Amino acid sequence: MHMPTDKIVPQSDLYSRESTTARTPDENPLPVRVKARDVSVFYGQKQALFDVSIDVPEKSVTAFIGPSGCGKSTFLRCLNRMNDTIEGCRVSGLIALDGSDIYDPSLDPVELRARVGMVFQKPNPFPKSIYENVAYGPRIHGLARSRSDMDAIVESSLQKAGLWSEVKDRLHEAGTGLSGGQQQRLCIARAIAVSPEVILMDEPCSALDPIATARIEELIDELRQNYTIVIVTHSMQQAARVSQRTAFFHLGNLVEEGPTDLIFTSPVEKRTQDYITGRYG
Amino acid sequence: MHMPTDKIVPQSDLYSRESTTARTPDENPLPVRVKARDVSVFYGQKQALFDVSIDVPEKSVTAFIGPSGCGKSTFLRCLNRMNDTIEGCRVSGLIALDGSDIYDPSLDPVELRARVGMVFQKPNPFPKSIYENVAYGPRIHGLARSRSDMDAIVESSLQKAGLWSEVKDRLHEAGTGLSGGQQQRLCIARAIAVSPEVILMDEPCSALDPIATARIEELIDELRQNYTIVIVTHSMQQAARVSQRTAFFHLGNLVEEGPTDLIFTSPVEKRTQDYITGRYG
Amino acid sequence: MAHSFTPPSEQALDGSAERLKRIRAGLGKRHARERRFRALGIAAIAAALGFVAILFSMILYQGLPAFTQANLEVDVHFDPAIVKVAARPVRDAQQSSAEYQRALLDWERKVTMVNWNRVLEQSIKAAAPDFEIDTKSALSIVETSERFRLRDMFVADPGLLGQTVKVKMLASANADNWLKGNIDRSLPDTQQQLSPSARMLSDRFMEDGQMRFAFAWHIFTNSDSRSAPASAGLAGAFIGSLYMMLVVIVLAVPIGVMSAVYLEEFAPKNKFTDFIEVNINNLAAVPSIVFGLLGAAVFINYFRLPLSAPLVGGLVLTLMTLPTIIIATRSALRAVPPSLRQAALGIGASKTQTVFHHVLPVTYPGILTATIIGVAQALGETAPLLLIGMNAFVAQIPGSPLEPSSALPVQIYLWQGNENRNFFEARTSAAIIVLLGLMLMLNAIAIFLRARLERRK
Amino acid sequence: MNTAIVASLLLLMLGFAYQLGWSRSRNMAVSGVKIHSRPAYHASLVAFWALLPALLVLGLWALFGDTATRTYILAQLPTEITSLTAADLEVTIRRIRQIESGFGVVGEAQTYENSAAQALREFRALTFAFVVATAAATGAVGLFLAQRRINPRLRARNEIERIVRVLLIGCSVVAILTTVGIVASLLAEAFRFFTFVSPIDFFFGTVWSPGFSSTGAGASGKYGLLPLLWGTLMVAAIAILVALPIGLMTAIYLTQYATPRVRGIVKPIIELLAGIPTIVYGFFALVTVGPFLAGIGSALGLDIRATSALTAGVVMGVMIIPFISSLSDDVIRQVPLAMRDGSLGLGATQSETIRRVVIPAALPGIVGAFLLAVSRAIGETMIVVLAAGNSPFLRLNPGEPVSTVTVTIVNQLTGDTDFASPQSLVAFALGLTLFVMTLILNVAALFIVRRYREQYD
Amino acid sequence: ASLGAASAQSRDTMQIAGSSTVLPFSSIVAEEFGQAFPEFKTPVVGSGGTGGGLRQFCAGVGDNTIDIANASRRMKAAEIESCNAAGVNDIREIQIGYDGIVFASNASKGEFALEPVHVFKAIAAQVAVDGKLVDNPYKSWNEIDASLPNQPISLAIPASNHGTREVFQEKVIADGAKAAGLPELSKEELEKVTTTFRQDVVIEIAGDYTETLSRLQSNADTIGVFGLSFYDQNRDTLKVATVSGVTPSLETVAAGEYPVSRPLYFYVKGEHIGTVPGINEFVEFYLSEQMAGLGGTLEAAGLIPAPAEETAAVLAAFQEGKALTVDAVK
Ligand SMILES: Nc1ncnc2c1ncn2[C@@H]1O[C@H](COP(=O)(O)OP(=O)(O)OP(=O)(O)O)[C@@H](O)[C@H]1O
Ligand SMILES: Nc1ncnc2c1ncn2[C@@H]1O[C@H](COP(=O)(O)OP(=O)(O)OP(=O)(O)O)[C@@H](O)[C@H]1O
Ligand SMILES: [Mg+2]
Ligand SMILES: [Mg+2]
Ligand SMILES: O=P([O-])([O-])[O-]
Repeated sequence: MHMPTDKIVPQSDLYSRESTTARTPDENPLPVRVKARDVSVFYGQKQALFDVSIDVPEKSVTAFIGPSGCGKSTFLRCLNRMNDTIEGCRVSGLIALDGSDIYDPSLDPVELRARVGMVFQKPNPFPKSIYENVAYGPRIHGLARSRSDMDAIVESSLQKAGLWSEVKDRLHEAGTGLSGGQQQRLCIARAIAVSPEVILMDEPCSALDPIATARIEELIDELRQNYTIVIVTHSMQQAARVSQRTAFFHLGNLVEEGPTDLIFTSPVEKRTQDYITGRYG
Repeated sequence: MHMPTDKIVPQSDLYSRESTTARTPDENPLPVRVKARDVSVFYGQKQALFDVSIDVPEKSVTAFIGPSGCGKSTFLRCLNRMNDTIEGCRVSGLIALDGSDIYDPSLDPVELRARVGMVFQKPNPFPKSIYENVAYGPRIHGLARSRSDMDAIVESSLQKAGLWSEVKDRLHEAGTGLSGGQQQRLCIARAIAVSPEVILMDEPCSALDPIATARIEELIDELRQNYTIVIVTHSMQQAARVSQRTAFFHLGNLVEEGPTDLIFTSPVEKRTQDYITGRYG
Repeated sequence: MAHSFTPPSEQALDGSAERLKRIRAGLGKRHARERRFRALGIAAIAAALGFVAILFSMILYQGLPAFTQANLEVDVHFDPAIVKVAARPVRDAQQSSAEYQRALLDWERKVTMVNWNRVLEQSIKAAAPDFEIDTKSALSIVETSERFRLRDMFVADPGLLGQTVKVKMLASANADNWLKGNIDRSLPDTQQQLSPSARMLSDRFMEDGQMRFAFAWHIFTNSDSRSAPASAGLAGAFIGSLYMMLVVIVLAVPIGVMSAVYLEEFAPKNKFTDFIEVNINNLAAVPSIVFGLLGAAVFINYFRLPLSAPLVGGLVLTLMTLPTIIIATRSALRAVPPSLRQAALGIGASKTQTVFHHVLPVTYPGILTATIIGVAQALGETAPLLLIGMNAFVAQIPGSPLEPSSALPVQIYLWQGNENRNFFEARTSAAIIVLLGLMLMLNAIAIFLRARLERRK
Repeated sequence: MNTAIVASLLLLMLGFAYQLGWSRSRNMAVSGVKIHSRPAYHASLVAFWALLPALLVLGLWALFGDTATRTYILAQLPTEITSLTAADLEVTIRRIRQIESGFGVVGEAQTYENSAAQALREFRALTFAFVVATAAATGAVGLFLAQRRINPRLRARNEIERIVRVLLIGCSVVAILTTVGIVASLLAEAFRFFTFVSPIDFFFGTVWSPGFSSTGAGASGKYGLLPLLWGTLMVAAIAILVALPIGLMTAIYLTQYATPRVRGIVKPIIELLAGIPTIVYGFFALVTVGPFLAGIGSALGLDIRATSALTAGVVMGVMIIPFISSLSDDVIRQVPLAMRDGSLGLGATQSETIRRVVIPAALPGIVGAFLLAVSRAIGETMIVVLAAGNSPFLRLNPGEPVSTVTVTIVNQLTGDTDFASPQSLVAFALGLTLFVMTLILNVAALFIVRRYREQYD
Repeated sequence: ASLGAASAQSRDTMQIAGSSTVLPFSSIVAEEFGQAFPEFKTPVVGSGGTGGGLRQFCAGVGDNTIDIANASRRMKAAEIESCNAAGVNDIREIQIGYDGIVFASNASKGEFALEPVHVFKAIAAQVAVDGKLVDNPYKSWNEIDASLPNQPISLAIPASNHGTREVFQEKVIADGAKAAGLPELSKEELEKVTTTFRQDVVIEIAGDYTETLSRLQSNADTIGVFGLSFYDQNRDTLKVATVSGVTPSLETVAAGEYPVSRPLYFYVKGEHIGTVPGINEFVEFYLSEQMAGLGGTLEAAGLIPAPAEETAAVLAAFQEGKALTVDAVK
């Protein structure tokens, strides 16, 4: 197994390099927000991701699909450096947000995570009130000047997450007392409250019932007006329903990436084809 | 919520009652081995299964599919009374194996479980040697007269589980040292060793990689020559690949049941249709 | 299209029928073994519960009688013929405060010098006018400390001179033993502690109601006493224990929680943290007596902290309690779902913020319980305290953690070794009841708080 | 007094620095510049940098001030005094310090002593003023430099977090310091002991008879460890024989059979046993269990003493029951449910599942619990002090009294022995032996439990 | 290394530590002293045994060292030397009275009229039979002397960590050995014979007298060695033996008739007089008629008072400021 060097491509090459992933053609390219080149990830000695290169376009939903253990979550976590918090995890290659390397030592990962928000598989509200759940991010980042400022942020975030009408009378009750779907929307509101530029979602509906799932999917569709969204899902149906672009991972490789409709109808790669038609998984 | 009475249908009615589940037509009925009528299951106050009636035919694979939490595992565990070991779980209705009620107080669940074997989602070999893992069942039931008898049972079980060639030189090494797929086959061998009549499998491949999965699927196909098999899976593809009959569960109800090819191509119920085409799940 | 039930074919049954027969043959024995095993489990539990029951009932049985003690109520005449002291000094104008204090102290000394035993003796004799009794025997009925009570009464109110007041006096330990039957009543005079006349008089007082058993409140308000064993109490030891607990709480909780936080949340996995971990686990099991040796060598000999001081006891117990708190806090931290940490990190909280804003608050119930249990353990510890001089005789209630004091378990140890066995055997059990009561209370508080905190989540 | 002055000064500085830092960074934030860290972090950082140098200065003085003072006193003394022997010089310095502190000395103070004391008094006042001034000055410098650093890009939060982390590490190091303290204090005194008695005689001697101090036979006493070790192991073995079956079966029944209700009632009651102070067990053994066992013994025609290895062992066993039961309870419940289901699914009865699958799977954990219980039994003191009979002989009969290492430590340190003699120093050698024994047991237990844990994660 | 020095600027509670035999007496005096002298705090009386007490006493002069050490034996030259080395030069010795050591059996058992030689023959590992050393053959007391009861030999003696053991050794065993008709022995041999006891009949008690008492209760045949005051408090369960025909009592011990007794002491640190308040008063109070005198409080608690003249001499020496020197104890 070859050992990773932290930077295998000099900075200057980043924009000159094209993503080499097999891709289905794309007619109307949107501006790129996140650019990854040759990203490899190691857990201790074990390599979980192999030279992944991808461009994530602005104000759209990009879905990562693939069989279990193929590295979807791992790659997603690279995008806001949540991998830093995992013991023994090393990342090589380059990832840039708006053109600047997010693994640059001068960049504070805490600041990065305020710009790239994250929503997790299982809804994980803090064991605090609904208000405090949403207000926490703005508070630690010093985003609100005053009490009323904060109230405004909380309200607008909850509104954007489509939760306001359901909780406005009980903002000071515990966030953990909500139903699963509401909790997940609360987590989305919490992420929105720090006005991130990108929102990462790792299987956000897998713990929810079909009705709550539908509600979240609608919400994602609305959010993409304002945010760049990356979503990991194990359900091809969901990817088809919510995303504009889809990336298919397999055994740590990004096999293919392109507009969702094309990926599902005419993939370039045989493996993608097999997966989509249920040969495995 | 209505409280269950343990027997809502008198014993005499069992054979006269038809399963009322919506079902796609079946042309070549096989003899029925397990018959369930109006089975409801409660976890404490919560009802997890509602009046499930089904017939499981001999020497074939019956798959239970449905979204997460719909009660597939719960129903499977009713078939060998593994639910008895769960605190606060109550079963009502009737389940018969070869025509005799398995919930009859005179029936010993220990004996029943020797006749209805079980393989679990995560391979769970005992922390003993491979040999001891397989010999465990025959030993506690006193099935082997002699040492050589036991050796024969172990060998034939491992052979049937397609593991013999891989482990015959290290029978006395720990079973936990095998790979995931091998462990699962060891668990199958362990179940076969007591020569059960029915084998229940609860998502036996969900912890395995695609190659190991394929290996187990092959094995299931072989086993159905001799055993009646019921398998729970969350993958419709898997159900399609291995089973002859499929039962679709939703929210604790058995929605529809019938020959696999028919269920997947022309289901009777709208919910089945929706699920299969990816409207939810 | 219906499935009809067809029994499996005959041939198919053959093998399996044979197999079933074998299984069935073994079932009886197997179920019998199952029942035996289960009975063993029940027996074990019964044994354990039996021990609890025996222990508690024995101690209650032995200790409860000690909570009542005989009291003698008699008329005390402050006879001017015995109490011969000048009037209490009054402060005159030119006198400085210090001079006045001096004069007052002199007067008090004179009051102390009064032969109060004579007053006691007269009162006792007056209570049974027709009874012949010698001075020594008469005085042996009441506790020797009662003479200081009369003095204190007089100092507080010199107007008592010449007056007669009813005073309830504590019977002596020997009289109490006699009246309770703690000493064999049939023994000959030579083996009795009280003289025959004193015994008869005590009985007589008991009959005519001047002597009565009453609840011994002084167990809770007095310190230990050697010269007046009947008046010995637990207050000093209790306060000493309280100070030690305070020290433990103030030091062990923050240090313990902080090191747990470091080890669980921040520390990289390396040889050094591994070493700390092994070290802490080991410390949790180091015998308490070794901590006593440490305390004697480090705090007493090296740092020259005072002997018998609750502060030193508290420090030793802190070191003992630390590992308990660290281990419990760590397991509480480990139980916090990673999703909570991810949630905070995911919106840009730093590691420190994540831990202190979200993770730690969730573990409060666990930390609290661990603290209370650790403190309760420390409260009951005896052996190390013996090595740092906490087994001193202290007649005063300590005013600060630096003043000498005893501790509850040490007091129990001292009392169980007291030479007046007849009296102190019950008294020791009484002290144990108090200590156990305290323990149970602490545990109940832990359970209660835990339940409340967890409900709030 | 002085401490109060210094403390309030420090507090004042802290408050001022915080306020300064806060208002400066706040102004920046209000003026619309995007600042990296929130004002509270800047403020804390300034406060920290102001406090640290001041504390350092004070700390240095606390460390070296005494030496400096001593040097100063020496400089004040006439040469004929300074040329005295070290011991006499020490006495003189002590006297001067006492005169200075107002504690006073016995006998006439010499003129040179008085003048030295006077000089010392001035020196103290001066140095105190100087130290406080230096502390304040360095604090001010720190404050000034720190507040100058405030700018929008300063990563104040990161710095504060680094400081917090250092603090956390500091707390974790306390555990190590404790171990170091234990080892150091035991080693030093144990070495002194081994200058009197050869380690071979100590570790392999079969006679424990330390002699007594005043006849001068002290050094020729016999310090054989083996009788004590034998007693220790015998008591521990009896305790384990009582506790292991009961504790293990209790844990098995409660985890595998009991309904949550029964478990909820029985478990806390059994754990009560763990909360009872050992002195209480000791007393219980002495007054209840001992006589009871002796009674049984005489009924059976066996010679069982009231205070014996058996009495202490049985009672200690009762004490250890909850220890074994809750540790085993934990490890049994850590055995994955899948393991149990696997066995039940094959048609095993519950007891077969427990005996053949659950217990073997939990065995390493149970062995770990067992080892920890052994180490606890070995280190237990008070029960043995009261109930084992203190008889340091190699005897086979458990009905006879024995002595243990822990008890001997207490006896040798609280007895009448000469303090610099091997009689009392031996306690430290014993303590060291005990520490090493329990260390080995604990590390073995840890090792086994860890290996076990790796299997299932 | 002097945290304590800074914290305890001036101490106003007298601190006493030492012998567990003297502890009850000093505790009683301390308590009464606190009552009688409201201007002083009640002294604290620590335990720790004679050796432990002297160790603290000799740690030096100053706030964090004790003022008075109780001792159930006289201070030894080595201890005085180390005291002096630490700056404690003004050691004042106070002898407070005597302690009687008695043999007592379970009250239900027969009378014992012991002689030291009986005790020696009962417990020595080797005794003389026909002028030759042999292993001790005696099983019951009446085999040693027909006047003693027919009762199995069993004796609970204080272990070597107790000062009492020393007295037992010197006043009983050494005397008994002289009368036991031993053959001519070298000094070493003699020491061996007088310090080696039979394990099967001797119970060494390292704990306190309560433990001895519980031995007697569980095995009624055992004879225990007690302090006189302990025996006195438990007369209901104990029966005392005469030694050399004398019944132990306050009178016989004070008169010097009862052989097994020892003087009790405490030592005052002269350097602390005048700095820790109340030391002079305490010593005077201790030695006063109403405390240590005949018929005084301590007598009731089991101390055997010294004759009045002796006490007066001790007090006078104290007030003169006479310090104990190494020569005095040699
Ligand atoms: N913390 C970790 N330490 C070691 N290996 C890990 C860790 N996290 C993930 N892996 C491994 O990395 C590979 C990719 O994992 P990842 O979680 O990214 O897969 P995934 O595509 O998200 O799968 P799923 O659909 O199951 O969530 C897997 O083989 C997994 O076992
Ligand atoms: N031990 C239990 N106690 C209480 N409720 C339970 C228990 N086991 C299952 N349930 C509930 O019963 C319902 C059916 O669960 P079951 O495990 O049978 O679902 P499933 O179809 O197997 O789902 P999955 O695909 O996730 O395994 C669920 O709502 C579940 O929460
Ligand atoms: Mg994932
Ligand atoms: Mg399931
Ligand atoms: O404590 P002792 O009296 O035996 O020295």
